[in-house]
Amino acid sequence: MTIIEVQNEIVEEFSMLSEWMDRYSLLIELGNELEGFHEEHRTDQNLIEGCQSRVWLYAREEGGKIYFEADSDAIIVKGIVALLIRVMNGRTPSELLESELFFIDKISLKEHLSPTRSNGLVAMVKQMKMFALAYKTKMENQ
Amino acid sequence: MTIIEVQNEIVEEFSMLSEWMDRYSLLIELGNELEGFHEEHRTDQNLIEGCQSRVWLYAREEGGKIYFEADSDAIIVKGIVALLIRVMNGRTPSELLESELFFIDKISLKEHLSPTRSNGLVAMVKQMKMFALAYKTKMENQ
Amino acid sequence: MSYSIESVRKDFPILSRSVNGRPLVYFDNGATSQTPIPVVEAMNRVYYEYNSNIHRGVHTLSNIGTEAFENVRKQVAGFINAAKVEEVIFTKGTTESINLLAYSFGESFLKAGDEIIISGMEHHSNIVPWHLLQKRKNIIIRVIPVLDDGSLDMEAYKALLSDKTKLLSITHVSNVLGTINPVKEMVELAHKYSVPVLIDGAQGIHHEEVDVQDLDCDFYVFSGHKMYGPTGTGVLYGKEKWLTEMEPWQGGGEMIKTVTLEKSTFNDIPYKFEAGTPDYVGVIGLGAAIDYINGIGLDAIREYERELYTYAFDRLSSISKLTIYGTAPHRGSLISFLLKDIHPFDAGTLLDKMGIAVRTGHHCAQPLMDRFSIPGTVRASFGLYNTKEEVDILIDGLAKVRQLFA
Amino acid sequence: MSYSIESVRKDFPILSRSVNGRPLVYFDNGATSQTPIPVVEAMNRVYYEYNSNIHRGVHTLSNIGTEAFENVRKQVAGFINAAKVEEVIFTKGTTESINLLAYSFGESFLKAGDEIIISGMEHHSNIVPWHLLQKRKNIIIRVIPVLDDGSLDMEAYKALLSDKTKLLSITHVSNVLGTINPVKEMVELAHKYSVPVLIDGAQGIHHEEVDVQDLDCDFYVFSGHKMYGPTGTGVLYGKEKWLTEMEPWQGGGEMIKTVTLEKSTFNDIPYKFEAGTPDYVGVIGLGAAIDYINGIGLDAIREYERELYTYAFDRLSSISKLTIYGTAPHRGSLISFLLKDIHPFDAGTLLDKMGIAVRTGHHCAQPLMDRFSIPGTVRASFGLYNTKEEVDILIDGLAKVRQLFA
Ligand SMILES: Cc1ncc(COP(=O)(O)O)c(C=O)c1O
Ligand SMILES: Cc1ncc(COP(=O)(O)O)c(C=O)c1O
Repeated sequence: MTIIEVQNEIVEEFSMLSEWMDRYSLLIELGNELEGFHEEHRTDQNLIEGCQSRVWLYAREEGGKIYFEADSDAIIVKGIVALLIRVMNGRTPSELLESELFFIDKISLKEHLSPTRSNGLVAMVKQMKMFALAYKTKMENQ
Repeated sequence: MTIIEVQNEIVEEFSMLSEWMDRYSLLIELGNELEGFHEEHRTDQNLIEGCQSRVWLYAREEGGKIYFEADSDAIIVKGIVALLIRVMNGRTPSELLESELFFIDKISLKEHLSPTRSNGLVAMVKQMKMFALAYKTKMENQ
Repeated sequence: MSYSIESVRKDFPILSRSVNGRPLVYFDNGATSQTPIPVVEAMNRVYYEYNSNIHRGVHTLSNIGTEAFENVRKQVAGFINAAKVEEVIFTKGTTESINLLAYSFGESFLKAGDEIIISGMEHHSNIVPWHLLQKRKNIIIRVIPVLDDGSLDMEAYKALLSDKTKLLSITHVSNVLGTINPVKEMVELAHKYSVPVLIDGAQGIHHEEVDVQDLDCDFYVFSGHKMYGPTGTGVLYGKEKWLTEMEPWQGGGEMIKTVTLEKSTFNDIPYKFEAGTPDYVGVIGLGAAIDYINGIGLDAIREYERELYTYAFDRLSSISKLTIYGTAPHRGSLISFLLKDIHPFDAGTLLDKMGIAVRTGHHCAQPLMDRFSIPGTVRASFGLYNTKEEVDILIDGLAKVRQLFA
Repeated sequence: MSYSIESVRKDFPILSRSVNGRPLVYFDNGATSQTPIPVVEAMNRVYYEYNSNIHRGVHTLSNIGTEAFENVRKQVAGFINAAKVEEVIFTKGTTESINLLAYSFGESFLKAGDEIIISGMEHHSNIVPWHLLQKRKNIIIRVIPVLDDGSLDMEAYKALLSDKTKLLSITHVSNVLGTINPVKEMVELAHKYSVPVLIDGAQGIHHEEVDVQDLDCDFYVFSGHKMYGPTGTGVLYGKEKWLTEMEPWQGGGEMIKTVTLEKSTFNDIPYKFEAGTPDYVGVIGLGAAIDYINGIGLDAIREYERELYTYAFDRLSSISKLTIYGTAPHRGSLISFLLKDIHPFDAGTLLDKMGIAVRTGHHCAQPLMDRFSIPGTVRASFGLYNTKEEVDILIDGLAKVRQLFA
């Protein structure tokens, strides 16, 4: 599935949940289920200080694709992190760089990705694209 | 005449002038006519800095009474200074200390004697009373 | 000694708005209080009827404005019972007041090796200015530890005081724990060593009775926007003897006596410390806020808030798996807590969905968070318009949060 | 490229009031401008609809407020064409902006013996902060002389520039003479010596087109209350490279990254320089003022004001025994003058009786008064709402003043 397709899928899943409680319930579930973060990556270097909550993000490249590991101390943030990883994981740098994240808006979570929020998510998305850019440059120079 | 009587006299003189232009005309005239300031008293020590205009005030005691010399660079201020001298000149310290200046208010010049005005007049009245207090103390100690 | 809460709430139009489809429950008064109509209207009147730059103007509007502005100085002096009107300096808030003091007091009275005392429960605004001064002047900062219940370790405080101490700077009421510090006693102790005392009254001024002469504190600072006044206003009260001796901090405008190209000489207090055009409109709004508080009566407000606080504290205490931070014998006005295993950000986010505004995070008191080894708290802080019904909504809201995490 | 003056005047309710029984003629815009309804209402909306402390809040109101506040930063950046939004720092006014800079730039980049250049026509707010710095750091202040017509002695300026020069701080438009300084040219010259330039735009921002990238100035500062915005607001624009390198000035609140009891580390720009709760309501009002100016169009305003200024200048010039101070080729927005043998205080007082508000005195520029050997001037300063009819009233008023002295 493309980045667009995965986003559409998420939008559809959430569209069935008209109540905010159900949407946040799902987010909390997604947050609780998010796995794959290796403790050795919980370093200051991988930390995105969001003031209200903290996000750790680690990226690696394999076979021209980028894979992310992430975690947060706040579960709602972690739920959104899970969605972002589902959309962004295993993509080529170009795919990532060209991507537009519209699903956040469509599932009424836009407020969490406002630059004036202090939960670290905006910085995380920025950081994901930075990784993409870095790997792209690196690959092109090889 | 007592301090009260002189003030009443001034109030009467001004009461005939219903137009502000006439009142200020008279003030300017009084200012222009004010004499008796000796140039040797134009010192920094006798200066009351009013920011917008400057007032010089000199006081001396003779026979238990206090005599004032004063000047200002602004003519309207000088006119009011002239009125104040007319009221306060040649009084005993006790008279000065007990005096209440009501004429300013009654001739609609109150605004010029507000503490937030920066013309030096409030400070001048204060200074006049300070002189009175100083001479009173001095006389009592003699 | 009591007031009609319904009619008071009508003075605050924002209280009848809804948030996320639910009636707003505003429990973020510790961050900023809401502003009643008379305060807003007092400022509108300035703009529409007599706005003009104050001081030194000869024209009518300027004089009306100057008088209104200087009257608020008298009002503030009365409100805190300052001995002299000139002891009231207008600033833009508590933070600026403390920075002014850290600079001017520091320049005039502190040298390398001198000690100042703060506490472990200070707001960043009462820590960072001292760090900056420390860097510039090499002073030493001593810290009164916080006990488990959120009170200050008074024995430790006494032990810290010495001939080297040059200032005690302490919060009146903790913005995280609600602890009301024994400031009068602390001033007394400090004065035995001739140590002047600065009290950060940001959370104290509108909840406690503040009589600076009775407290005998040397400085008391607070913000207008936390006491139902406008943003951008604040006060530094200081004893005349200190203020007259202190170096000015900012230069410009009204604060001078004379300026030549070579040299400036400075005006008397309070003007020496009020450089530039002051926020006279805001200050006039602050005056209206004091009128508003006096209109209801600070005693009545305190009594009402105390009852509300006790109710909230009791109800929150009865929730299982909820820890309250701050249980000192003397406390009030706000409650910090954590739901077990739930990050404060999550709790705050979900409460917001229910229209309940609480503050979460470190509350600009990171050292205190470190002291209790927590990332932050959820804080409900109360104002004169809050009600028990709103507390009930919070309690129900917390139950829903817990349920979502079940 | 023109606007309806009648409808614009309706936006400023104060303009239809009377003073001393006469319709107000407000010619004191250089001290503070009047505030239009949309600006006042924007602030009322904050207080009544979404007031809440900004930044770091998780609840809805706090986010609405934060966004509104940060949008104004973008707006200001757009208004002055800053390269980056972070280059816009909110202060409480021009004076605070300059003091911030004098402190932080001084701490970071200046040492004993370094020279800074100001001019002989500066406002106290651009003199006294440098005197304070001089006292602390032993820097040397060089002064560009003012020529008889009120322009700067550019040859002298060139001669003052040297490798020792570390800063030029210069007013854009003189608040006494109306001189519009050749700031772009001055920046170019300064940059040849790698000297950064601070422009005091208090009298420039709303009359001139200000494009900080085109001017290439390093800092530009101004006040909200002189550009139809609220009191208590101001801006410090600074190039990123300087701001990031500069020490913070005030400590507290938002400006930190981490705080322990031992040490603080600081946030990025702009927050590093915004300690404490900002006057977010005022800032939102400032945004509305920019909207208001843009709504009319700065070009249209300039054109209108230029015509008004020329009219006023011509009419005042034709009065006998009246001296105008400030006749440089490039000038505008305000006119200073003296009636022969009449003290400015007397003139101002009598004009006030006729409802005409002018400013008299030294205009916080004592060195300039000394330069021209005068105690002060009478200053008429214009805003976008003033009219030729009002100028006529002033001219008639001056005739009456003369008559009273005859
Ligand atoms: C040229 C100039 N600089 C600085 C200032 C100071 O501005 P504020 O009082 O708003 O800080 C003024 C205001 O009079 C001014 O005209
Ligand atoms: C105890 C305390 N001190 C200082 C401050 C800072 O106040 P302001 O942001 O109004 O300057 C606050 C506000 O949060 C506070 O609670």
